[in-house]
Amino acid sequence: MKRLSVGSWLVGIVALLYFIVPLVATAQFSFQEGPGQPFWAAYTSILESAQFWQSLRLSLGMALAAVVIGLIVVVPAAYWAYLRVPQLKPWIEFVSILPFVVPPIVLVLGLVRLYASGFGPLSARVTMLMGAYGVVSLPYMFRSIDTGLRSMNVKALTEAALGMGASWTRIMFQVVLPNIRQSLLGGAFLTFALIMGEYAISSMLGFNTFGVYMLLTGQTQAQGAAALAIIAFILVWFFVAIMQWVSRNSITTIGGSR
Amino acid sequence: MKRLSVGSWLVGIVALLYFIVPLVATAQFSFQEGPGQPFWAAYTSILESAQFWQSLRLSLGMALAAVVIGLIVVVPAAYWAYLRVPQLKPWIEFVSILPFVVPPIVLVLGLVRLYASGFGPLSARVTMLMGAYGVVSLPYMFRSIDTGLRSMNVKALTEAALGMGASWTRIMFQVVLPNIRQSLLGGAFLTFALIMGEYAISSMLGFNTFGVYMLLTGQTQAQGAAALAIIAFILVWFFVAIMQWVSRNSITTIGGSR
Amino acid sequence: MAFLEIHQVRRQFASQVAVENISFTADKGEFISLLGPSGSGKTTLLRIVAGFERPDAGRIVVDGEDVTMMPPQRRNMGMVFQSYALFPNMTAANNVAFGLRTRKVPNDQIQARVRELLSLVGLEQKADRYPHQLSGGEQQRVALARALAPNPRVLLLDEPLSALDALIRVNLRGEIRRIQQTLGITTLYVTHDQEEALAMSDRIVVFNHGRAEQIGTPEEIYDRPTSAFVSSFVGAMNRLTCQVISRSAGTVALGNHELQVNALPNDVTDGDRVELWIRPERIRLGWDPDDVNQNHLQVVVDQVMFLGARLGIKGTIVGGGGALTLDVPRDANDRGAMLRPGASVDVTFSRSIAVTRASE
Amino acid sequence: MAFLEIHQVRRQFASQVAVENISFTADKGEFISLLGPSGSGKTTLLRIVAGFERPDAGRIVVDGEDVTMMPPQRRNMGMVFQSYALFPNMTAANNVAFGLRTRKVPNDQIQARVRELLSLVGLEQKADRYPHQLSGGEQQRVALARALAPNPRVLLLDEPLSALDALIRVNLRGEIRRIQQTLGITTLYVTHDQEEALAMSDRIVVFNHGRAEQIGTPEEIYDRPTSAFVSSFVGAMNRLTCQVISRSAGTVALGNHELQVNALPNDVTDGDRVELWIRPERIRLGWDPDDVNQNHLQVVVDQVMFLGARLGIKGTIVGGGGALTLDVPRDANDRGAMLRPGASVDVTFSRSIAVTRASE
Repeated sequence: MKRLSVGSWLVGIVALLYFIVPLVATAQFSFQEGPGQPFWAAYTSILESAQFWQSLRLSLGMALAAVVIGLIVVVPAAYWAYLRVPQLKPWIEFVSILPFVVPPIVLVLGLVRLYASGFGPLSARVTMLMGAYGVVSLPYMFRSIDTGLRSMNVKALTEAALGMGASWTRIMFQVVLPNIRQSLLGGAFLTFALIMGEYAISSMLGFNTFGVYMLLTGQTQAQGAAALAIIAFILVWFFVAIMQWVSRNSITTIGGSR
Repeated sequence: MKRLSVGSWLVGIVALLYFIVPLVATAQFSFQEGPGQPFWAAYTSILESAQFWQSLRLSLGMALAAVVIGLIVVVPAAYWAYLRVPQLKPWIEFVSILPFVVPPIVLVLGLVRLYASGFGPLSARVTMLMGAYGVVSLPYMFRSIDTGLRSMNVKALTEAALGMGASWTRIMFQVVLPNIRQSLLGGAFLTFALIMGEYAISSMLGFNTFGVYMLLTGQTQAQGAAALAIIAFILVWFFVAIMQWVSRNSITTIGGSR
Repeated sequence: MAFLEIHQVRRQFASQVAVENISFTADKGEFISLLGPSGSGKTTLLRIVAGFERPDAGRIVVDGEDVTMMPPQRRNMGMVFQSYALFPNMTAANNVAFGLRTRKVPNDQIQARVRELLSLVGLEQKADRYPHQLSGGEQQRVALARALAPNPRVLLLDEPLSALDALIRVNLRGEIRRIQQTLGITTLYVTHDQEEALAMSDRIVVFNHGRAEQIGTPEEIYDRPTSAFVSSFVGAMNRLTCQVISRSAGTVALGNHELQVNALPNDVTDGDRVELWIRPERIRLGWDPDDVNQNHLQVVVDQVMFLGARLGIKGTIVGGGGALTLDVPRDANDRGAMLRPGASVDVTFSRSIAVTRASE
Repeated sequence: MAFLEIHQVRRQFASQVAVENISFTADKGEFISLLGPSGSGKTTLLRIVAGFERPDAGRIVVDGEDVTMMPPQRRNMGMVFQSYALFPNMTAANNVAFGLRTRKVPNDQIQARVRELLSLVGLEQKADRYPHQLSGGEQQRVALARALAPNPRVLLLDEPLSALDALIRVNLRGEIRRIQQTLGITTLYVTHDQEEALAMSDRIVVFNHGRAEQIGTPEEIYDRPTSAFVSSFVGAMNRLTCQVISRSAGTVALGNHELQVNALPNDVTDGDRVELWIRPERIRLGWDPDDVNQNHLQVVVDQVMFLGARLGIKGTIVGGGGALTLDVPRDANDRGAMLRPGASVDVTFSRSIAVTRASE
């Protein structure tokens, strides 16, 4: 450990201010109501709106679906790539940043064209939204899991378990998952935050997600939008806390101990 | 090297299809013009529009500015953190993911509130947009540079250079930058792609960036939007190629050889 | 009868042959080291025995059963890794219990067996520690206990000591050998450390470029290396290039010197170039002109290295012939040998040293 | 006069003292090893000398000049790192030239000096290779040439060999020592390998928990260790716990045995517990009942380790007294010693062994 210099504190403070000041400014603005109104008026009007709850439910559902898809698809894929085909890794990394490179709009337009021709259940708009979110959240999920796997010596641990006669299920639940828990949480958290704030894709597909609702409110009532932003911020952290708590209690039990 | 199994090829193909099919579908759609029109009609109408060039110029400028800011601010900060205060690293990592956590809308609302009160040149709308882009691109820039620094044994190389009497400028230009070139390019690339496709922040701040133009076109003329998406895709890769070429010729010369 | 048989095993990665037609057998309870530099194929062979790699050709037979195509889960072999590979989310006791749980052993038996093995490796006090709370040596002991817990048919160790400090390495190698002999378990031990291989093994397989260059007891490998590679990789070796003067008289020229050797290879003729192989500790200080069974050289000392019990000397042969390394007892100087840089000393070595054709 | 002086240097990290009041001096051209286990403060002290860390107290003086507060850029010291720390974007030649370029040496002089140093480390053929095209040993040679190129006042090496294979390690340590003696450069060498320290050094500073436990020549450290830590860290050591029977007669009890020792510590009285320190190679096989200067014990052999030139024996003393490690010549068995597990052998050791108070 080194002693912290004045300079290092300075950087930390500046960086935090950079993010906290806008947050505080937004919060402060959300409490500035017209005369004769209580200062929390912007909040009550939002919390009483049916649209708010509807959009929230939709986005929460989508976020949950994306996290689950990530867990079911990305974890085994990344694990398997680490274990068996390390030379595929550069390719997978390339694929995982494609959502940054191919603008989401291209993706959505392509999806609309493709599925409009009718692929049965795949052409349902909800499926399209879910698919698009799955793609958009892929890089975050993949990168987090990649970090987790990289720090855990996947190959040797797997081989140690195999040598002792463990089944793949046992390896996944007792060896892999418990040891990448932190990274899984990180990935789930980013995915969650991303989808709660997303509005480009959903507005193009004609969905009233939380992000779209936030944008519309912002265009019509300034204080309301600020209040909504604060609510969104709190929500994200709240769900993160829940996930953290759930995972600590469940995976730990599955994994034996620690 | 292991032999590639059939399964691993399958995964690679499926993953690529997932991204390439929408791209191809979009491209194909952009060529479907009405009767009596040449198949490239959607492209000519876009390339002849003044709005297209205006928005492109604005976004390109912003992307360039964000990359430059990233280079000037993030590289020294990350380098210095690696060298002197490794215990600050978790904090810096936390700060670097904040833009994912605090939704950009909150950021923009906060910025508008803060700067509307008038901070002189800071309250200029262009400055605000640039600041917002700087914040949004921070995580990508930081993560890329972080990866680069992690793989280069920063501390020992710096100390080796210091022990031989090198100045900090010499260390930065002959030791640090040449060895994180790949990561810098990666970060610049992501930043570039991100800002070329961005439209949420700019539309809230009332700018007609490339992303906004793309969105508006998409709402009015379907083929035009598809053509635009393809143009955007090509543009991003084109600028990446230029950056790659420039950096190979410049940093190499600065760095001595290789 | 052989317990573990390795028949003509071959494994190729892309265009590179990692293991080339290796065959040997191990008796029940035998400790066999696979010794070689990195990239020589020893670890690949171990992984083929463990079932983590498939051979391109050849067979692995354990106790009469062909396991070549059997998945690692069913082979019942214990493996110890260089990186320990303990499960970070489990205590030492749970790590040791892992292989018993997969075999659905009743819980009370597991408890007893875990206690037994942890006490065998001297860690009964640390059963509830997590890997990150243990030192490297302790982690490797737990890994050993974990590998032994399910009573494996064969124990496989992949450079288990190379991540540890010198003192711990020496202690632990003695203990691994002791435990192996107590349990009488057939063992393959991969290492690049020749001293480890010599000290621990019943037999050694020396690997080079995917081939088994020599298979034999430590004494055979050390005293009668069959190739230049083995001679230099296992222990230090002076290799002096000479020219045969007279095959019938057994005389060779080294620089200006004429030396006598008892056993010239059969296929050399007068004028051929040969190499004398002499271990540094086989060269004696001093010279008795009456002893006709010794060759005599004069050496100028370049460097004297104090090695505790011994002195390492590097010198140059007077009158040509190259450099010479000596390993002499600590008290040589007390006996008046005057070992210091620049000094000139007499040395002798027996006529019955090994001589081979010089490799081109 | 001392060329490099280290005065009462102290360095604390948070609540942990890394270096505690260390003082020693080095003459011009002296090679001093800082030897100790990891975390004992040796690297911290080296980094303080290099200027990468500031001491909390104490002074570093080079050639009469106090450099304690001087930034590393101006100290003119050459540093070699465990990780080589070559600049990956430069060829070997450019790496070596780096320190000359920062000093604005004319280009033609740089070329000549680079050639000179690369040939000193035997790499003139590989001047245009990049670090990733060189082996570990070659990279470390380039790093050594780079550190020496600007004619540094002091050469600092931080475990330069610990990332290398055993054979290369032994070769390179000889070469580093040769180059150091050729140039006559004052050198501090950090290592955790006691053999390296013994073989290379003019003097050794043994570190433990941030303190210098002993400072002396390799012979002093090996033959007269002043603490239990030094005795076991540098070379193997048998430490037998005995009870003083009669201080005046010089007799102690080890199990059922009565042993004679020449030099009991001054402050023990009859009945005190003492430790006999005997190096494994000081114990001889066989027993001549007429030699009254030797103590005799019987030992049951537990383990025989073949070490090439020597045999390592672990045994248990018959009649109590604990375990004993022996290091005997290879040909002991040929002389009829019957060294195999279970056999009982006679051993003797001199009465003039070291005896200290037993640590509690």
